[in-house]
Amino acid sequence: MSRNRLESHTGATLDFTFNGKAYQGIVGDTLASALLANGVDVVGRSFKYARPRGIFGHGAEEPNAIIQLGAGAATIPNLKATQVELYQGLEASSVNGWPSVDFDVMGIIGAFGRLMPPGFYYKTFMYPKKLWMTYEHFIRKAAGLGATPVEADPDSYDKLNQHCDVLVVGAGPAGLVAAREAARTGARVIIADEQSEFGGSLLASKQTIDGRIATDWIASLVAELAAYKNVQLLPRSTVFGYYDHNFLTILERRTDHLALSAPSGTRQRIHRVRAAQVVLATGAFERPLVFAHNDIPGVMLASSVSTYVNRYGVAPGNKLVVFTTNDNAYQTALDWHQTGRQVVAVVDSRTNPSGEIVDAVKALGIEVLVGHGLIEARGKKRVKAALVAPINESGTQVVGAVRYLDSDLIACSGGWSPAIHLSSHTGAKPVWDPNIVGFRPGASKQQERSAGACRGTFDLAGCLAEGASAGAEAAKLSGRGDGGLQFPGFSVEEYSEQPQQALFLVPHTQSTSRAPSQFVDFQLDVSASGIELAVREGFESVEHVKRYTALGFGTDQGKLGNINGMAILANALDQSIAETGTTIFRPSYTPTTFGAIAGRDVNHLFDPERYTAMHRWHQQQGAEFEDVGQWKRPWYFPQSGESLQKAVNREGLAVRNSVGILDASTLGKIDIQGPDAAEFITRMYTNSYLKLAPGKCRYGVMLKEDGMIFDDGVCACLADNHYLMFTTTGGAAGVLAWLELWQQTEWPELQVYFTSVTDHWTTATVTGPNARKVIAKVCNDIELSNEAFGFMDWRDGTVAGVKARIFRISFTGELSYEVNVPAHYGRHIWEALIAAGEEFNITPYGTETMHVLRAEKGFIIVGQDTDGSMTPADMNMDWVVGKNKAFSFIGKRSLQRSDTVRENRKQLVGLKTLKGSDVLPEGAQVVFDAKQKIPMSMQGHVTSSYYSASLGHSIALAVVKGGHSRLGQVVYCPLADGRSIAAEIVSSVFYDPKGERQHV
Amino acid sequence: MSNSIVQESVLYYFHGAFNKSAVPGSLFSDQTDCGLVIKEAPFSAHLNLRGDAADSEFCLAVAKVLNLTLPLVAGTYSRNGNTSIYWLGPSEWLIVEIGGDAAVIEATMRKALQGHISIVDVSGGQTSINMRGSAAATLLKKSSVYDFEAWDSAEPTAGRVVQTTFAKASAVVSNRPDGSYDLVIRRSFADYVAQWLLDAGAEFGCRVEQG
Amino acid sequence: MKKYSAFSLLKNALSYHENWQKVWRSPTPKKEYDVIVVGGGGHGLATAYYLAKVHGITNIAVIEKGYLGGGNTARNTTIIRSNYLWDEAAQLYDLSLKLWEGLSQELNYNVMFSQRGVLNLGHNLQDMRDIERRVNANRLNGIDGEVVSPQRIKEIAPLINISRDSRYPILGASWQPRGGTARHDAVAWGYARGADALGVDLIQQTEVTGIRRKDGAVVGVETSNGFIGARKVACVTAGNSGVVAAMAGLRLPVESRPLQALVSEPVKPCLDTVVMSNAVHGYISQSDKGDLVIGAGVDSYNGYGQRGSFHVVEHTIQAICELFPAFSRVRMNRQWGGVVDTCPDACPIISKTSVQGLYFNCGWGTGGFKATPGSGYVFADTVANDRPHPLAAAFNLDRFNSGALIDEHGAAGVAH
Amino acid sequence: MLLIHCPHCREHREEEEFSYGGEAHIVRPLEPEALSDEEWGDYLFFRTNSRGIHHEMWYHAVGCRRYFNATRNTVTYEILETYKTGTQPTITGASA
Ligand SMILES: Cc1cc2nc3c(=O)[nH]c(=O)nc-3n(C[C@H](O)[C@H](O)[C@H](O)COP(=O)(O)OP(=O)(O)OC[C@H]3O[C@@H](n4cnc5c(N)ncnc54)[C@H](O)[C@@H]3O)c2cc1C
Ligand SMILES: NC(=O)c1ccc[n+]([C@@H]2O[C@H](COP(=O)([O-])OP(=O)(O)OC[C@H]3O[C@@H](n4cnc5c(N)ncnc54)[C@H](O)[C@@H]3O)[C@@H](O)[C@H]2O)c1
Ligand SMILES: Cc1cc2nc3c(=O)[nH]c(=O)nc-3n(C[C@H](O)[C@H](O)[C@H](O)COP(=O)(O)O)c2cc1C
Ligand SMILES: [Zn+2]
Repeated sequence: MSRNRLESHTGATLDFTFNGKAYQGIVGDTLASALLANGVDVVGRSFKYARPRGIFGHGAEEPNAIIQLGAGAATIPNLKATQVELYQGLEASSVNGWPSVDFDVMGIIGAFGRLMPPGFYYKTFMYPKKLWMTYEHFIRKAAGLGATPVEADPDSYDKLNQHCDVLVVGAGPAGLVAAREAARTGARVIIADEQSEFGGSLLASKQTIDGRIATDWIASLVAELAAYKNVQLLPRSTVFGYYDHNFLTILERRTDHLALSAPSGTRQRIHRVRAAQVVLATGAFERPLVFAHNDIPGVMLASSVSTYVNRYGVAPGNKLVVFTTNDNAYQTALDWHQTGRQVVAVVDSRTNPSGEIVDAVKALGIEVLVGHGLIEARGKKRVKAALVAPINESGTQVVGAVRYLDSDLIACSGGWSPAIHLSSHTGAKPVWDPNIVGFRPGASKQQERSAGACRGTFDLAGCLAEGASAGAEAAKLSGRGDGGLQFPGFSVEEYSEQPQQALFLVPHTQSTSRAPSQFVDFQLDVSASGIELAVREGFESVEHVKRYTALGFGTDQGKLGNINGMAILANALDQSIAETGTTIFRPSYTPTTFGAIAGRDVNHLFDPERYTAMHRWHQQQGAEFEDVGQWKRPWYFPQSGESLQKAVNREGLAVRNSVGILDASTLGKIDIQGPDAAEFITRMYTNSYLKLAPGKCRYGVMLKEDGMIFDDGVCACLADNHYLMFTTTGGAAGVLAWLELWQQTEWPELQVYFTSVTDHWTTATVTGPNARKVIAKVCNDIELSNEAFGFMDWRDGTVAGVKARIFRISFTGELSYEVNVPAHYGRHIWEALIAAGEEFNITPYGTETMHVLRAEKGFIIVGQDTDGSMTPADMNMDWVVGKNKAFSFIGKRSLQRSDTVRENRKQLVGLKTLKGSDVLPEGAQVVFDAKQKIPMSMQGHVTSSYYSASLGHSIALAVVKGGHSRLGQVVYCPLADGRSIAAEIVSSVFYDPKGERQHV
Repeated sequence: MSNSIVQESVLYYFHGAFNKSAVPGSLFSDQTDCGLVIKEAPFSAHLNLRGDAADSEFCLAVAKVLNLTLPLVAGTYSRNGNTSIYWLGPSEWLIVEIGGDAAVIEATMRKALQGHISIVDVSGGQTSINMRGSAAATLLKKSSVYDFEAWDSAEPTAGRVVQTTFAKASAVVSNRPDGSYDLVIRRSFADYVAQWLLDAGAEFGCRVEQG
Repeated sequence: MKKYSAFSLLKNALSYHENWQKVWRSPTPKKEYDVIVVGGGGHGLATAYYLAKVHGITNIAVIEKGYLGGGNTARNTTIIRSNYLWDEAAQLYDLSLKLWEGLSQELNYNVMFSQRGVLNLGHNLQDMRDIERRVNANRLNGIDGEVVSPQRIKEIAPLINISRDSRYPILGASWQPRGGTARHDAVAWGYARGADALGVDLIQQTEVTGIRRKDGAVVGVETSNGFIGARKVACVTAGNSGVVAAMAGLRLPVESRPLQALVSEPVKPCLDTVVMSNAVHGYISQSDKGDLVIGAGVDSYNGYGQRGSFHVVEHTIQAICELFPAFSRVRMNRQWGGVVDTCPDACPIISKTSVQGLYFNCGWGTGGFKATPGSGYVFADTVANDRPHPLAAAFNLDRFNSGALIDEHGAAGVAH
Repeated sequence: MLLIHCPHCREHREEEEFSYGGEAHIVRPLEPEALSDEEWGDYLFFRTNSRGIHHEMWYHAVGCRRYFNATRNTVTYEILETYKTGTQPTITGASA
């Protein structure tokens, strides 16, 4: 039996290690209770001064016992030992302390703590200037608590979107009865609690409710709730954020109590809850007292000592001194007394405590020192003594002789701070209540109410009553029940309590700046003197003090330290706590695993991969793919070890000399119908569609209202009042929303409907001089001659037995047929075309070759040759802008602004390197004078650049200032490697300048 | 040149991958007590219909052609045998006829309907899958932000439909009287959705049936 | 102003830190000032500092409705770089970067400017084209930077995932070694202390509620504590610029949007640089305390609530887990939001207005922290001389009428 | 995380289904060519950006694909009403 385990408490044993040493705990233990049972005092070192620290609390509030769980890929940094459930084989270690927590060299630095007041780093390390990065290197060495894994997470996580009528946060007495009242109305209820079991603080209580011992009462209530179909019980579930419109997030730990890594299924799950009504029943945190060296292991919260005794059967010491400002902590003396260990004394700051419970303690013969303060703890790695002294009534001065109390455990209680975190997340402003000496939740900003200790109601009967009516009220407001209570009354035995004293900084015989450190925020070593120093330096706002001292910045987010810190600040500023105010609580209530927030949307599910109907064919051919938006498009089709360049040369030549085939299915396609369709389309494009006849297609450019090119594509007239618009692959969704926007919000009088058909059609582009011959082999119901089916026409017909629509449009400058069939036939048509083209060595090509071929023709790619600052004129595409359109199409007016009509704008030109084998890098900058000094005067940049196998030299498109009037001039591209490539400005059309080949 | 015309369903490759050697067995068990059974509908006609809901002639004409009433209440659908018509928006509906021929439907509709309407064959671009089993409702909670439970509290026989998010894609989800759900999903996202479903269903046992 | 140094620290330690001087005064406002700077964020404080320091104008007040540096200055992910695409922006940000390089000494306040370098990742071919273009432009503008390979990225940030099998594999990055981070609070406090020492009145917890004009010229501001006269009013109110402009009957081409950030619990040093990815939407660095500082994309809607939507955070964390799969088991400690003033061309407005004596410096959107020194410097010059500083000229309000926008959207890595 | 009532779907739906459409009730000038650069610039870029009551467009992108308007408080994010395009808000800055 471990030395601090009470004999009354038994259970199956579990083996675990801490810092490499083997220990045993009991089923139901947390790591903290097991460590305490084994008498482990020092569990970590503090962040700044590396002071030895022990377990201080028993739950979410724990500032000191931060541990690293396990090792390897599944290791978890920074868990609070008080929240880690023990399992067989658990391995944990301290996060700080080198070579060990018991002997930490950094501790030596702690001795120089006085050289490190708040903000010391702002005041030093500045000279000499160049040494800062070296200083920083060493400062950073001290950074961090635990260590992140260095491998990918072996576990998975998921999410549930939940909707409920009433969400109850916290399953203490208040939450449980709230859930019951709501449940019986038929409301959809979720009740979540961070702990492993429901019951909240009652789990550690010996009280009785309705004649039953607390734990039995909980068990039957939980069983009752579990029987409701409309109730979800979520233990081990932290409500970590309360967002707008009653949206709350819950982290459910599904397997963390079983093993380091999930034995099966998902490790953690986030519930994304939209609740009609919320009941917050999150309890309260006991507040530590700030006295000198209050951080020595063996100083704990009084309620924590009681919890370890009552719930875990662990007595974390032998000789207890209780230090309190209120009645409540007397219970700890009673609980301790029951273990048979010694209560040295109860030190009460109040001059005349007179409650029933005080008498009960006195009746046991325990010494009660009233009007006293515990002003300092002594000891190094464990409390050895408590220094107590009489203090004045207001608690500001030591007024008598100091007495040493021999002890190894100090349980302190400075009152209770309601857990108002979630209410604060909503923006509700906490209200200081001197009666409870704490902040209550502010007026609700959302559909929520608080009940129980989190509302400042500390008696059990009160908690139960409030919980019940909160549950009924929430249900009623969500539309269930009449608000009446099924269980209006509870009979509870409890001591009536006398008022507590507001004491935030325990006086010492020395002034705060000279006394041994009185810690406020343990994790970050923020002391009372640090806060006073911040004020002395002129930081008056509570937010400044937080940021200057780091108060509340830790992984406990100041659950214990904040109120004391603010009170000390208020005192230093000589103003009230209410005037001083609080800092803001924000999510996460307790830290939340990134992996859980990411959920299943990681790895291959990070973002949808969109495939065309031919995708598997491309894969089988060994295609390399390019990401275009969410689509996977074949980039090139390497044959046996071909490089990109080799493959592209081969693919391009095939198109120029015979025939190639491209999967163009990803292009956006929008079906447009209605009597005003032509008018509408004409308003959206720069050119006119009013006279486009059925059977015909036209290329158009779309501008945003600022006059800049936004998308382009072909639009075909399918029938009267019926059009099919093609968009770029990346632009599809945006263009559809754009059309809808204008039709719905600006011109609802125009009768036109839009429907996306991107996914419906599969498009195979057959292009090259032999294209017609290929099509002719699979299609015999369309007259394919150039006269009957000319360039920019489309026809319906049958291709390889499938009803198809063929467009004679070309992005290569060659004779082209774009064959469209419903996607179920996509692979069929593709394979049929490949088979038909076999005799012509039909060559599948990818996006890279497509880019080369169109660049040879000077066709632009929106987004590559344009960047949101280019007009059609800049692109040398004035021909696409209708000059005589009646309606001022979208973007037209902007083309007349002084900057858009300016000369010397960047304009699209071709660049031909003087040495044809030089290929300009895309993104190279263009200058007129290569010899100038840096900064150079940049005149434009290369937007597209390739080696053209069919031309035998490199080609490039670029935008150059005033480029259209600079044909023939030589410009330079200075490269990173020091070379400067010279190129001549030429027409952007390199191949077949007259455009004859697509018309054959 | 092949003379057999092969049609590939949207989930063709997904079905193809549905062999036990290629993927973890637990996902594809033959066991009958799977929490989730997914089945793709056979080739069907899917048409997008637009028109003025306030035009009673239009509504009547649609009803007559399809032999079922055009749902005018947001979020509802009507079904008659193999044909369903789903409300997608105030002037937009989705017509699905299992095994139907879209060209035929489109032609008859065009003949029957007057005025400003639009009817578009989208059959190639989407598919309908049915999701049944005890975990189906949970699967929806995992995948979509919509409150499907709210449907249960409404009239039990009401056919409900919603177009909403489905993981990082979208779906048209409707309920069936047998408690299962139909999902209409887009072709290019289908592999993603299928992988998502398998992944999400793994914990309940998950079976895929061919339609 | 007493100088800070290791020596002063030691000296004060010996007297138990009981004798430190106030960093700034808490003055009662005068009746009238030569210049009132509205907004005590980093930019406003820097403006006041340079007005006093460079232009000798010391009859200045900075009026801040909350606490100094409590706006976006308190909320940003502190990324500093100058590798902007367009000449105008690059020159402005690089002036800033040069000022950062000597700022701790200039202010005698360690702003912990850490030149640990910035990576802007590229995940597709167009990203890489944009990166090439930007890095080339930077180089020719005299700004450091290079295009680096995935292998080099892995050397710089060993925990990053450069697998080709990722959903959006990393194809390369731009790398600016001079970029990095700085301690945001210290920047505000350092400028505040410096300005105060030069005689600037820092007036906190006082909200400007009106801008009083006479004959088309500004004469002062109404505040929650009464009227204060001024010959010139310089507004540097970031997310609230639209509200302040409305006080003078003006509208601005800015919209205020929530932008969110979060920190993990502190972990041992594991990321020694700044990593940004526009394509997957996330950016990350590690603070000197050890927490991972992570920023999200801007929320889509207008908002003044200093908070945003959870799904934006989810999306960002997904991106971070994609880039750094090892961080999946690290935990989020705190999240928050700021209100950023976004401009249509993602570039700031540093401008005179149609009201004589009224100036605006705003529109820094998601990325103005890095510009704090340069912004203050050129704005002070603009206000002092009533004409745009040469580097500010391109950022005038008139560009929205003429169409001469400086569109940084086109350039990958525009945000932050 | 907003919960937005779509006036067409007649339900409250989650923010993820919508995309924001910017300030509402900005009417495109009938004769853009008649405007000065200033007037046109004003239409293009200058917004009220109000702090408080704000009328704005939302697109039910993953739903009924309809644009509609909302009156939202940009500080509290409370949505006071949603209403169909082409209709006027009942709550305005003046009335609130
Ligand atoms: C989450 C987030 C991440 C960011 N990350 C980066 C980054 O990594 N790198 C980067 O360079 N930038 C980043 N930014 C942007 C950067 O924070 C801002 O551009 C910059 O801090 C703006 O500084 P400022 O001084 O202009 O504004 P602020 O610091 O916001 O100061 C404006 C001040 O004006 C005050 N004010 C407003 N109205 C009034 C009034 N009526 N009367 C009196 N006072 C008033 C406000 O209270 C505020 O203090 C980020 C922003 C956010 C929100
Ligand atoms: N006598 C005193 O001074 C005093 C003071 C405080 C409390 N108490 C006693 O404590 C009890 C208070 O009851 P109660 O029901 O109000 O609170 P409780 O402390 O019993 O229960 C609160 C529960 O909420 C959980 N919780 C808190 N935040 C959470 C979150 N974000 N997500 C999930 N779970 C969360 C906690 O884990 C806890 O189990 C009463 O018995 C009361 O008498 C007494
Ligand atoms: C770079 C940076 C690092 C931060 N690190 C921490 C931290 O370690 N712990 C913490 O609690 N908050 C941290 N914060 C967040 C602040 O606590 C605070 O949330 C933020 O400044 C916004 O202010 P507000 O929450 O008071 O509105 C950090 C903020 C920034 C900008
Ligand atoms: Zn809708």
